[in-house]
Amino acid sequence: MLKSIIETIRDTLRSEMTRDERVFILGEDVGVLGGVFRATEGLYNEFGPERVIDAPISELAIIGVAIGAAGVGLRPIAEIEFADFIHSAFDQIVSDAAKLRYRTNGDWTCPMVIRTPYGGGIHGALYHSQSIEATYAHFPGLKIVAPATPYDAKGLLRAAIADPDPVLYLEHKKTYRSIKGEVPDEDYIVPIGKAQVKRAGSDLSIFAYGMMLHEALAAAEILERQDIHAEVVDLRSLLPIDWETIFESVRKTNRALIVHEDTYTMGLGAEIGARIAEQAFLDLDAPIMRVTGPDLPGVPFNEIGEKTFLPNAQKIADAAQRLAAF
Amino acid sequence: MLKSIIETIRDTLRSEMTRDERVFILGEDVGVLGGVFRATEGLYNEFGPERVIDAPISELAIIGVAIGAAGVGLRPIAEIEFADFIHSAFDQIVSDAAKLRYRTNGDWTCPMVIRTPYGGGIHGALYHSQSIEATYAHFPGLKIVAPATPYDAKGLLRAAIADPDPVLYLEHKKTYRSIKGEVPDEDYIVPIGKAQVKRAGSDLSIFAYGMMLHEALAAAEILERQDIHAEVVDLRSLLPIDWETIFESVRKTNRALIVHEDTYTMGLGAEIGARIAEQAFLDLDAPIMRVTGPDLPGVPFNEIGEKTFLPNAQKIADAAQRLAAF
Amino acid sequence: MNLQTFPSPAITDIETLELAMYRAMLLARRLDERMWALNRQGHGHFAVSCAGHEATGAGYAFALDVTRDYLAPQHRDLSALLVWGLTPRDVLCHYLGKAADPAGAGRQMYAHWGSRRLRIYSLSSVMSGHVPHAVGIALASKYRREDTVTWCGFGDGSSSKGDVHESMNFAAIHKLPVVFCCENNGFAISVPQSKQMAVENVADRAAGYGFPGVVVDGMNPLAVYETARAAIERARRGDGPTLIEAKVYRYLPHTSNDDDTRYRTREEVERARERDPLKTFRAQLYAEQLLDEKSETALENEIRAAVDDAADFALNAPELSAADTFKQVYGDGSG
Amino acid sequence: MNLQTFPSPAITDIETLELAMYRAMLLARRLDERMWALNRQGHGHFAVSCAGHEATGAGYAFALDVTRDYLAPQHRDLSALLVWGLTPRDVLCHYLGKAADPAGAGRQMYAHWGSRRLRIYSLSSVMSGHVPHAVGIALASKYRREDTVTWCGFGDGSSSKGDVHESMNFAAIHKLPVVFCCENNGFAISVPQSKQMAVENVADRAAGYGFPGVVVDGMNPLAVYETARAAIERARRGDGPTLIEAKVYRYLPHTSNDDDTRYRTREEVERARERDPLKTFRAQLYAEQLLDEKSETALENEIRAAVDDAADFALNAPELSAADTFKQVYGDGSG
Ligand SMILES: Cc1ncc(C[n+]2csc(CCOP(=O)(O)OP(=O)(O)O)c2C)c(N)n1
Ligand SMILES: Cc1ncc(C[n+]2csc(CCOP(=O)(O)OP(=O)(O)O)c2C)c(N)n1
Ligand SMILES: [Mg+2]
Ligand SMILES: [Mg+2]
Repeated sequence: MLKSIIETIRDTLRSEMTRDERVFILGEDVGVLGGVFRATEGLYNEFGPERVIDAPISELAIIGVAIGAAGVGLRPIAEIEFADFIHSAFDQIVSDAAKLRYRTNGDWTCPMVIRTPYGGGIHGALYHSQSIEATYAHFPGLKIVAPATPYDAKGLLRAAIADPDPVLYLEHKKTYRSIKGEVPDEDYIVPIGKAQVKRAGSDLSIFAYGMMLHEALAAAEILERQDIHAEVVDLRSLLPIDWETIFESVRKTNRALIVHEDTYTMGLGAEIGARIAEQAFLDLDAPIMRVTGPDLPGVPFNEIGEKTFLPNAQKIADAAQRLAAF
Repeated sequence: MLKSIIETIRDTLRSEMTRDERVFILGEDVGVLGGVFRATEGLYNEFGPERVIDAPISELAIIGVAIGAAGVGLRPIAEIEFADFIHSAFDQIVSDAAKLRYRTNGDWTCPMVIRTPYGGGIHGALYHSQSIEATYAHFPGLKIVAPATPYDAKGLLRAAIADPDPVLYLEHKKTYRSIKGEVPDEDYIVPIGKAQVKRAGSDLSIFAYGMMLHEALAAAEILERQDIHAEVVDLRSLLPIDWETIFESVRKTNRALIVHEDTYTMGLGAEIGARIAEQAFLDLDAPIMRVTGPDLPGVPFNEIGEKTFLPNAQKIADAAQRLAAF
Repeated sequence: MNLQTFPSPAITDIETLELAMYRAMLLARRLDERMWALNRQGHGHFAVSCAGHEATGAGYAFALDVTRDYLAPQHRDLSALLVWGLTPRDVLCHYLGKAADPAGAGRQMYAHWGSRRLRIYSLSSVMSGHVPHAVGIALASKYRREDTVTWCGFGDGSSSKGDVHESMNFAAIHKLPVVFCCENNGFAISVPQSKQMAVENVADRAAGYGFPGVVVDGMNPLAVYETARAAIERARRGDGPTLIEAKVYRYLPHTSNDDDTRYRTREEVERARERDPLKTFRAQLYAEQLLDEKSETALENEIRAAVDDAADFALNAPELSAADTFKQVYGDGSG
Repeated sequence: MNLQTFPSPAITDIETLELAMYRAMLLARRLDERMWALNRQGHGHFAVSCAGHEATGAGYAFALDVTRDYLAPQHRDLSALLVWGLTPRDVLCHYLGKAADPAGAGRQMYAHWGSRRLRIYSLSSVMSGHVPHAVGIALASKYRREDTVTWCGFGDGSSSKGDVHESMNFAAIHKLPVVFCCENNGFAISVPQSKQMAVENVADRAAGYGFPGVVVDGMNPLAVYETARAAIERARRGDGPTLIEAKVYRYLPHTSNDDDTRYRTREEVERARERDPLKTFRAQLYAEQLLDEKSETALENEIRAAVDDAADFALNAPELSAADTFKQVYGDGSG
């Protein structure tokens, strides 16, 4: 069935809640309203206020309560209304969720999912546009996924709910309704930690995820017209990252371009670039390259500012052209 | 005068508070106790409870109140008792301190310093050993410094207090009393954003900071005995990083080894490795290499666990040897 | 009421005060209506309504000393900000994210106020994030032995955040000159008060910190004024904070992106309209013969002209340039 | 006192309860003394004293149902944890960070309790970080229609954190079966209560959330027991949380790294010794003829033997291995 990402998430939540009584949802406006993006629409009526809990503005408590409930056997799905507001729960996520299993030698665990919309391009300005993956990718004990297609949205959400550890499930808000795709009705899982080659190519590899995957694919079209054959890899999992697929692609193309919307310095491109330079160095025929948001404190509200900030297909294609010509 | 780092910090705080009435200190146990590491010893008696404020356990408020006071012209120095506890103030630091100037187009600003002890090696376990620099280095609008010597401790603290923007001043707690050095009585500043070549060498470059600088220097001694000449660069400023000095060193040695105590994935070595692979690629004769803490959720309390976690001179020398031989 | 002095130099008697309040409330309402109309016409991406909060804003703004006190406002405090010196042009440039936006040259969404010149501290989108800043400003006042007061507004929803707890506790310990004002409109977007807290009054929290908490009808500007005056005077005297809870109602959806029919009935909204301060206070001014049809028409005309002018100005004002997008990361010229 | 039933199956009458409490308190104190002695001898890097908190721990631990309730303890609750099933060997292996440490195989510092088998939730070092977890456990109880209760302890210092505010508010909204217990020893390391808050009783905060707050003498185990029983029964009935504030005192420095002579006088500490629960409760047991010289000597001997055995065991127990250092990052075998 052809579905949007938001529909897919909603349907997957519904079927997982139907299958497993331990699964419940906790977050701001997730109940009666169905979420500010309508990801949970209808679930409150179907499952009732105990399984779809409208929380007060308490990100710390939303995450902290979910951690406690997960420890004693429930499967919480905490929604943070915008990724930008997860910061006040930072301590709970990195000091507790990520470290609980390790600090107790596996005695207490934290099987929970944190869903949150991230990313720019919808005039959300500094505090409704942030990419948060790089910050959390530094914390072993967590897992992070960022689906770019409806198919992966379902497969990764199911994998996240089934995972024995805390998973940050990042939803690029610009993809919610703009990206549609085939979603099988059957149960399937997209394993956490596996990337996917979305388009094969020989001249350079473009590594991307979320909304930027679609910009990268559009860039590959532009490049094709210039007779540059770009391979495009959807990372999908950001912690852990599928290094094997990345290295394999670099072995083939000898050129690596990393794309993300997040700011440049210490964005996820840093780790990807460094790993390639460390473990696939001899495969490189050119410097690694990054196309990312600039090192600014945030995405401006003003449209010109927003466009200036965000990478897009043309910016990616321009960089790729330079890289291919190196 | 020969001084320890902790003495240097104390003396510098005293002289800056004497010079400038706008400077005050706010933090847990900074007053009557003089700080859990005694960094502020004596200052309460000298400057009184209004300028050396013993705060409740409220990291968020300590930082948030400092932001407000800085905005209207004071020069707060907020102390977070251990870097591990800064996480509950994460939102205040990254959403407000780092973004205030930008979001107001320079109208409101945040000239403040956050001092905090970080790093392992003192049996502090998961929550008294963390390195936090990588997390914050992703937020434009902030500055981060990490002095490794008494000389730099003074020069960078004075630079931080004078800076028009928020500066995170990281004190490696293991260096507090173990590292001594000459500290001139005169006023001087070590500019933020400048690294320093601590030892010249030709075979490879080791980039380090904080306690790991001293381990890197010890590694260079070991390497010297094997006739490997390592150049050792003290980064000192972690945001912004002095890329010119790094690239210059790589141009000379053609090999880059990055050392930090913080965990591997998305540690600061990621950005340094990626930048080199991006902007000094043609100077590299070997893959970039990193010696860092492993990807574990924290430093264990147990001594064997702690030693297993932390990099040291021997581990650095071993890696450097492999790199030099590449 | 027992009013001797007026903190605003322009106000010398109660009649002037009432008219000035009504003017601020009406201007705020009309600007608000204009922004929502512009939004529906495709101008601007994001409207946040002040409708229902105007009496609280007008009440407290006149109770402060506009020449020296500080504001860290709630996002719906448009009426207060107009009293405080923001012009309709400022407001609409902020709404449209134009370069002339005083809050940040178009970098932030609407209702993220700020003006250093006017001592309005900058808001982010993060609910309650500004509350500790207000306490920090108050700390600076005490530190410098100034008798300035800082006003800090936030919503019922925002009161749930740890920021508010830590800030109130800190302010109480140091008896800081700050007034906390919770503008309780009964909703955090769709979440009703009953799912946000198990108490009727947020004001009850104050006792747990050691300062007074007081509930006031936030639809009555004079009641807010009086309550605010007492709290401000207490703060100025050095006796510490007060928590005021102003009971208000938000008539429009949460923002222009919200659909409030999903979580509240039209009957509820209509019932609340009976308390509309623009209705009830207007009636009071008529009864007190401070307003009549003629003067009201003149006032409406004057306001319409100001709003028209502001809309014209803002619609034609320059955008943030790509080059300026890169400015003001650091103050030392490095970014 | 009006005691009909005892939640602990091993306790059937008040005399047994009192003796069991005294035993737990004494064992905790003696273990504590041993850890500080070991620390001074160079064994172990970090001691956290329970001295002064024992009556509170013993009081509440017996009030809970050890067979099903959950504990998210305060770090000084050693006496409670001994009642709850931790053995002296467990405690000293935890203290020395040995592989047999049930809280995490030596990964955490001492007093970072945890045992899933015993339903003791894991503590980090981050003050108050565990408070929302306790609320989450209570939410799970309600979700599953279980009548288990979660006990959540924290210090006066920790009460200042936003975590506590958000947790209490959340628990109140859902009327969760959780009991919050603030063990107020008057200090957050060196910071006295007067610099932590402007109120006398943390318990006063409860009213602002909509549940009862009650102050109890934390040096009196029976008073704590009674207060805890009432709160636990209320929670079990489904009537929601209670905040208990137990007034205690910490006799030793904050930890083995602290020097408390810098911030409090010896006279103050000595004066507080008059309230030492091990002194006063012992006197009560003597007066009630539940203890005499002979039985006390036997008890002390039994405890000394247990502590000796535990020290021996722990000192000779294996360390965490380098290989095990890398385990338990993820549960799917990937790390
Ligand atoms: C920390 C945080 N969480 C969530 C949001 C999303 N959000 C924006 S406004 C709002 C409701 C605010 O309610 P309240 O404080 O009562 O103010 P009101 O809008 O009702 O005036 C929410 C949840 C946010 N901005 N910040
Ligand atoms: C969030 C946080 N900030 C600071 C610290 C450092 N610290 C450890 S214990 C402590 C004092 C705790 O006081 P209280 O809660 O009253 O417990 P007590 O030790 O007095 O029993 C502090 C400040 C910490 N562990 N966590
Ligand atoms: Mg509201
Ligand atoms: Mg205490």
